[in-house]
Amino acid sequence: MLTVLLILIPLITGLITFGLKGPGAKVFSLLSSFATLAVAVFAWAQFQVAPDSLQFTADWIPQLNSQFKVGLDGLSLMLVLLTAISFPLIFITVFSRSYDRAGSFYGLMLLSQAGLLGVFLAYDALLFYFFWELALIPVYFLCSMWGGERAVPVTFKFFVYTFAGSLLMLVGIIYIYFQTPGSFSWQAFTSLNLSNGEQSWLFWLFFVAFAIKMPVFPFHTWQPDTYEQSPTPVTMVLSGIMVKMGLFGVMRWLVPVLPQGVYMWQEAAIVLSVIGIIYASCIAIMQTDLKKLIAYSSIAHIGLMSAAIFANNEQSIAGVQVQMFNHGINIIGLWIIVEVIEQRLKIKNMTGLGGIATHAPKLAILLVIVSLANIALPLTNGFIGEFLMFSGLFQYNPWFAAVAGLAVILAAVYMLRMLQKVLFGESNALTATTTDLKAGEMLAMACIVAVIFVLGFYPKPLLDLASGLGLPNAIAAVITR
Amino acid sequence: MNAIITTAVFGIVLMFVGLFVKNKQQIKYFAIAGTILAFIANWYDCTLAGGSSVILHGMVEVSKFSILFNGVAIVSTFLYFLLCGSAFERVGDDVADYFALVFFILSGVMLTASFSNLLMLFLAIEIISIPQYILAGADKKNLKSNEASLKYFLTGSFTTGILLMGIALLYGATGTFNIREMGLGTGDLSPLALCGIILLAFALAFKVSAAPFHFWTPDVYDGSPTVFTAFMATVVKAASFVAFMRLFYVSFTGGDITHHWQLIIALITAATLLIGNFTAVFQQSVKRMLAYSSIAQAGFMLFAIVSNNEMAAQGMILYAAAYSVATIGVFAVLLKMKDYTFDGYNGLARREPLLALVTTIFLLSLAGIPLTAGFFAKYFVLSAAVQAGGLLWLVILGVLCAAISAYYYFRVIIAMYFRAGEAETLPITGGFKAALLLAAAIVIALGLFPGLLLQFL
Amino acid sequence: MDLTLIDKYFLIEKIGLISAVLAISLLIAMYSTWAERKVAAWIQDRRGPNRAGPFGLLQPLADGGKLFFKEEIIPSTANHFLFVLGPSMAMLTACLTSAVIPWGDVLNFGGYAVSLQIADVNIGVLWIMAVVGMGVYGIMIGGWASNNKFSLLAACRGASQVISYELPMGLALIALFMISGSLSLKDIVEQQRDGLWYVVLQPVGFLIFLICAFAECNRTPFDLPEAENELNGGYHLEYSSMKLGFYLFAEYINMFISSALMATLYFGGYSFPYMDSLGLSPNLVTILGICALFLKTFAFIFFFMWVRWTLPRFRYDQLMKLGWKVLIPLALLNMLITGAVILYRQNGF
Amino acid sequence: MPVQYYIFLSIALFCIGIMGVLMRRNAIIIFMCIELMLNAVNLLLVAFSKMWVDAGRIDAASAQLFVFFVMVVAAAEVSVGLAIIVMMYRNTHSVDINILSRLKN
Amino acid sequence: MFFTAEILTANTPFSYFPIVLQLIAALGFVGVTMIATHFLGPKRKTKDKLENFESGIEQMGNARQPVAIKYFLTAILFVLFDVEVIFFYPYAVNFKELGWEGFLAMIAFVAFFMGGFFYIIKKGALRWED
Repeated sequence: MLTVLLILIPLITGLITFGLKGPGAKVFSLLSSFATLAVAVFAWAQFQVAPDSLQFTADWIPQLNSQFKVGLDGLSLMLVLLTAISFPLIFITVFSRSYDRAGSFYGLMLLSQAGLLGVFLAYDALLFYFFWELALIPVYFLCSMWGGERAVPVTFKFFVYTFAGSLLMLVGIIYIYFQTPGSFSWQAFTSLNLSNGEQSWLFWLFFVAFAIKMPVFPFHTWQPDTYEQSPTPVTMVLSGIMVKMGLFGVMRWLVPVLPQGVYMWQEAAIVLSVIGIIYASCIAIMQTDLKKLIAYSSIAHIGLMSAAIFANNEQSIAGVQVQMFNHGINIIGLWIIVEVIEQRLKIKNMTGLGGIATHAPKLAILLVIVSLANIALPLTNGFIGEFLMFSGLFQYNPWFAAVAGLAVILAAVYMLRMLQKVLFGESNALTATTTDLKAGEMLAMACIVAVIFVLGFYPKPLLDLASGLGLPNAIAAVITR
Repeated sequence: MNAIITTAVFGIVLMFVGLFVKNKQQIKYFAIAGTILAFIANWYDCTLAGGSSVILHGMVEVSKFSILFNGVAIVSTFLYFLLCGSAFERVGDDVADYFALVFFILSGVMLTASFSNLLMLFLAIEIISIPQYILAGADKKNLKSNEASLKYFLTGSFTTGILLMGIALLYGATGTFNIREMGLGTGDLSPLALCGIILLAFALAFKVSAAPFHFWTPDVYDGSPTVFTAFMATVVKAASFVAFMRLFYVSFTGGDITHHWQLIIALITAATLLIGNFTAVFQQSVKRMLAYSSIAQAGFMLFAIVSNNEMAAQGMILYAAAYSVATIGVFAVLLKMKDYTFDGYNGLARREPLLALVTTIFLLSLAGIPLTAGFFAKYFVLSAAVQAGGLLWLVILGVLCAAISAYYYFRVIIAMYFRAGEAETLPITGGFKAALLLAAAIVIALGLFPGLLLQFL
Repeated sequence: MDLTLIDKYFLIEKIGLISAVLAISLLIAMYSTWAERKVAAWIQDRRGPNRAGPFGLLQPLADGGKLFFKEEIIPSTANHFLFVLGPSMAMLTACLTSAVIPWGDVLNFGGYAVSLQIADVNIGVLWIMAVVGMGVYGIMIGGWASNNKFSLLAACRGASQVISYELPMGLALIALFMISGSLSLKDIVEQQRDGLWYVVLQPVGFLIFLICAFAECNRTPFDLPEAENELNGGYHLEYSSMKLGFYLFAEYINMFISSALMATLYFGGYSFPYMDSLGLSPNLVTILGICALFLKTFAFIFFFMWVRWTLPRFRYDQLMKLGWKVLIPLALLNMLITGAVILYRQNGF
Repeated sequence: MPVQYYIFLSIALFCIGIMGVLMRRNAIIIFMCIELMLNAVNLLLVAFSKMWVDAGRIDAASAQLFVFFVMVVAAAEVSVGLAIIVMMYRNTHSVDINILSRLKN
Repeated sequence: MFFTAEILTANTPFSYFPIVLQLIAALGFVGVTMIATHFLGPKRKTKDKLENFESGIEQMGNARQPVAIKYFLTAILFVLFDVEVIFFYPYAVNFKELGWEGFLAMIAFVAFFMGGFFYIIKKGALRWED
């Protein structure tokens, strides 16, 4: 029941929020997100004790034998926690802001949260697809309506990309459905023995859908523009959680269902991912726009994660899981700072910035911490995941690991360059007006930094979730193959 | 069968009501009452458990499918009257006659799901078509309406000729008009039968406006009075598909017969998808866009015919319901707009948030986004095609076209929500809004639980 | 159909019969014009034609000759082809209706039986209805081709009149067929030979048919298409010479055929009372039958003329009102009552 | 006569009708061609009906009934179609269907 | 040698042969007469003679104007009602076998017929007075 509650709370409160006005909507949605967080934490606790109690099944479409089947395992719990934590943080950050038509804004945010949670929880392919799209639609409206001046075409591009991709996935789902004894359940899907030929082309139907969402080179073109044009809270959702949908999809639905397909194409997928890493990092270095820089850095990070998934061994998979959580936290932190800078100075271009550190020391310190975490400095949360991924990738093929390793160096280059340009150097008339973080922003950042350090020093809870304890059996099976 | 009789008789009653009742509002209420009556009659049919209280002489066959489809058609018409009924009087003075004609069409629509004799197929199609010719030209002084009417009439009756030739050849080959007694065998077909099947396929493809026989559709739908286009493009279209599917599913299945026509229909499907979607992208008027989108949607409904299996029947019902309700809703809002171009919708969300919201829901449904009925409609027909096997290329083409279709549906959404403007509308009553909400609720409910409808099958 | 089945006797028989029927039709039509003037004169207390031959009996020949030798004028704005087609069509259809009427019973020539009916098809009445329906083309085409406003108006009137009265005519006939159960004229006559004349069983039907026959022939009081004092002669205003003659002849032939048809359908055709109980030789009975039929026919022709010179012409709206609002419902009612009565007598309730 | 004669005749008529519809520009002529197509079908149906009667089927009359219905429907089409053409003629003073494409824009 | 009578009573396409003969005869008669009169009459054509006759006044415009819609309406109604009448023919021939059941069906048909009839009267389609 807890799992259903996780979806229902944001869904219902989201619908209610549409009817609320201004501050009411703000407060209500914040409360709702806390409630979700509470349930998620409670589910975590429950998970330690009795993992099996978190499954829930009900009839949905008897004609198709499709069920409302949700459940939690380590992988999904981690992402559920990430989602549950992120939304309160986002709401706190923007608490001081007042959005036009706030009811709709917060309502759509909560709906997208419901969709995301649904994606992570679904154990029925059709249900999964359902939530996959449900997460997309609110985000589409959020970006278009509250985004920048080019938001409409940019977001539409994003929408069509994802929509087309997911439709291909739908074809794949339908095809596999007819190979099963008539069931959409994950168990039925994973226990199939599809021929190599089938797996080979089915792989691409799924892969394209997930690759667009992650995004992996060359399906990434929607991403920088969308991140740039979206309102920052939405960008946080997009980059912090939504891209994880793609990674999650690969881990939950691609690798276990089509192990042979993955085996056949893993090299290609890794090559694409690695190209993406290098490509995105290089562009990030050249970037002067703050938001785009972070967007490209995100592509690079995701590329690494995707490469690690397809490397497909115990370490890399565990690393990806840990990193999914940490990357989410870190990038939200980055976006909060960017949001603050953009809010205060109405400027996104780094060439106009500089010397903020002297005027807003707290901001500067926090940005440095988050940036270093993003570079995956030891003792920050980013380190452990990245380390596991690299070692996994190295096991698969040292050359790939070597090339991907460049990414760490490049990441350091562009992040430090960003810090230097924004925080240090000569301050100008504009940056001199910078005021430091306000209470709400401070609170959100404090939480993030706390998580960064706690997990940096003590990653065991995450690793527990990632390894063994909740790891889907099928993944384990693949790993040992 | 009772529903069909009730509807037809009620149409006649309405004609006479129009002679004595001059209050157009009352006529509308009367017509709405008629749909309710038809629904009750259909419910009564349902309780007869597949039998009939009327002697049918093997011409008509009452089945679960037909009763369910009749229900869908009646409810769609009910919604249509609720939403668009007041627009009838803007077309001309003979409001009661228009309603009566719609009732006649409805009775033909119901026949399409239950005919078991080619004669009834022919009659059903004609009962549907002839009133439409009149409705298309109802705006007598408007040249575009005249043009639509004439074009529709000429192409429609030409098609009738081809349909009849197909029927005649089939009769020559088999000696019966009964679709269950055709007995075309399992091996090779006689040339007569093959020609008959192909001519029938072409004729029905005409009626459902599948490419390359679609050329009349945009002009007719665009030229006709909008309120009637709403009906033509929805219930009627679905009915033509049901007739198409019923004929091919019942008579031309078994053995290798399917292979004789499946490829042709598959190619028609592909052409329809491509042409419908790509041309819809370039339209400037929402009405014309909807005309092309109806061709595109026809492409998806054709999947049900190509795949020719049990699931296709479910998909067809669902598609008929989802597509009809959503399109009627979009048209209802369109009828309230003063400007039919995309720009005319600019800023509607600020002026009339509810209208914009329900339109969005309808458009999402048409685009086939989950949570709306349109998703499951597409899902079922695509699944049917996958199940039929050997059509995966078509399915993939279909989903790519679905992605394209998002483009033109979202143009309206974009105009409503993200563009500034003063979308001018006609006065909107509370009742209209309530009816729109009802339609939207149906779309969402079917989008969450398609079983609500399919459980009856 | 195998054409080799036709033997030469059959061919000779039919050709002879056809020639006779056509010739008699034309002759009767010619002398109808004479009779018409005589009747008119008689009714109006005049003498009528009396110069050419005794009692003016050669007058029709003189008229015919005149029509033959008149100049043929086709207006320059007219459509030439249709202008010629119109009267041809009128004449053609007039000549074709007689094919299915049984002019008499069978004549025996030394063992060879000759049926005095050109073609006994089982849908004889439908053939007549079809050909009469074609007749309206003659008027319409002629009127339209003339490119004259009067003609066109007259043609429109004529067409709408003819088609309007075809409906009650058909309905009246249906009541008759319910009794006869056959559409063959021969059968209908034979049934009356044994039983009652159908005018007794179908008085209302006969009345309707009679009125419709007047209208179909464009005879007064329904002669609106040629209302000379309104329309300068109506649809044949622009015609001259034999084309005009054809229109006039066609009208009289139609009158003749209608009379014969009414006699056949409602008055027993070639049968006459006690014909089978007189004990005469079959050939004599047949000949007497022919005479009986012609007697009845002439009576009707006289009736046509009598009405013409007695009743004034209807107005267009009165004409249509009579046809649509009176005759059609009346004919339907007649049909239903006939049906009910027959069924009651046959089955009870 | 063998049924093939009827089949060929009616198919010939049908094709003439189709060609007329496709090639002529006068709405009334097109309309007449359509009627020709329908009547070709009627002829064919009756011929087939006879064929099946000769082959010993008892229910072959259904084809002749079909012809009745075709005629009725054709009449209904005629009335509607002529009304439409008249309406068109009154508005444009032409029955040429080329005018339709002129009106498009 | 009397098989001809047999052929005539049996209903075959052959029964229509005499009608074809009569058609040929009538066509011949009409054609010959038409051609004969064409050559017989004098030909003195003048411009005035070839003009349309409009009671002697100057000709105004083309005669082929659209005529009153009433005529058209009559034609349409005729087509519709005549086709309905067609249905009575097979019924009339067979109605004795069909009995009361068939009669009831026919009453229903007539009721529809009269319904349509009444409708057009009320709609004013049969009003010629104005």
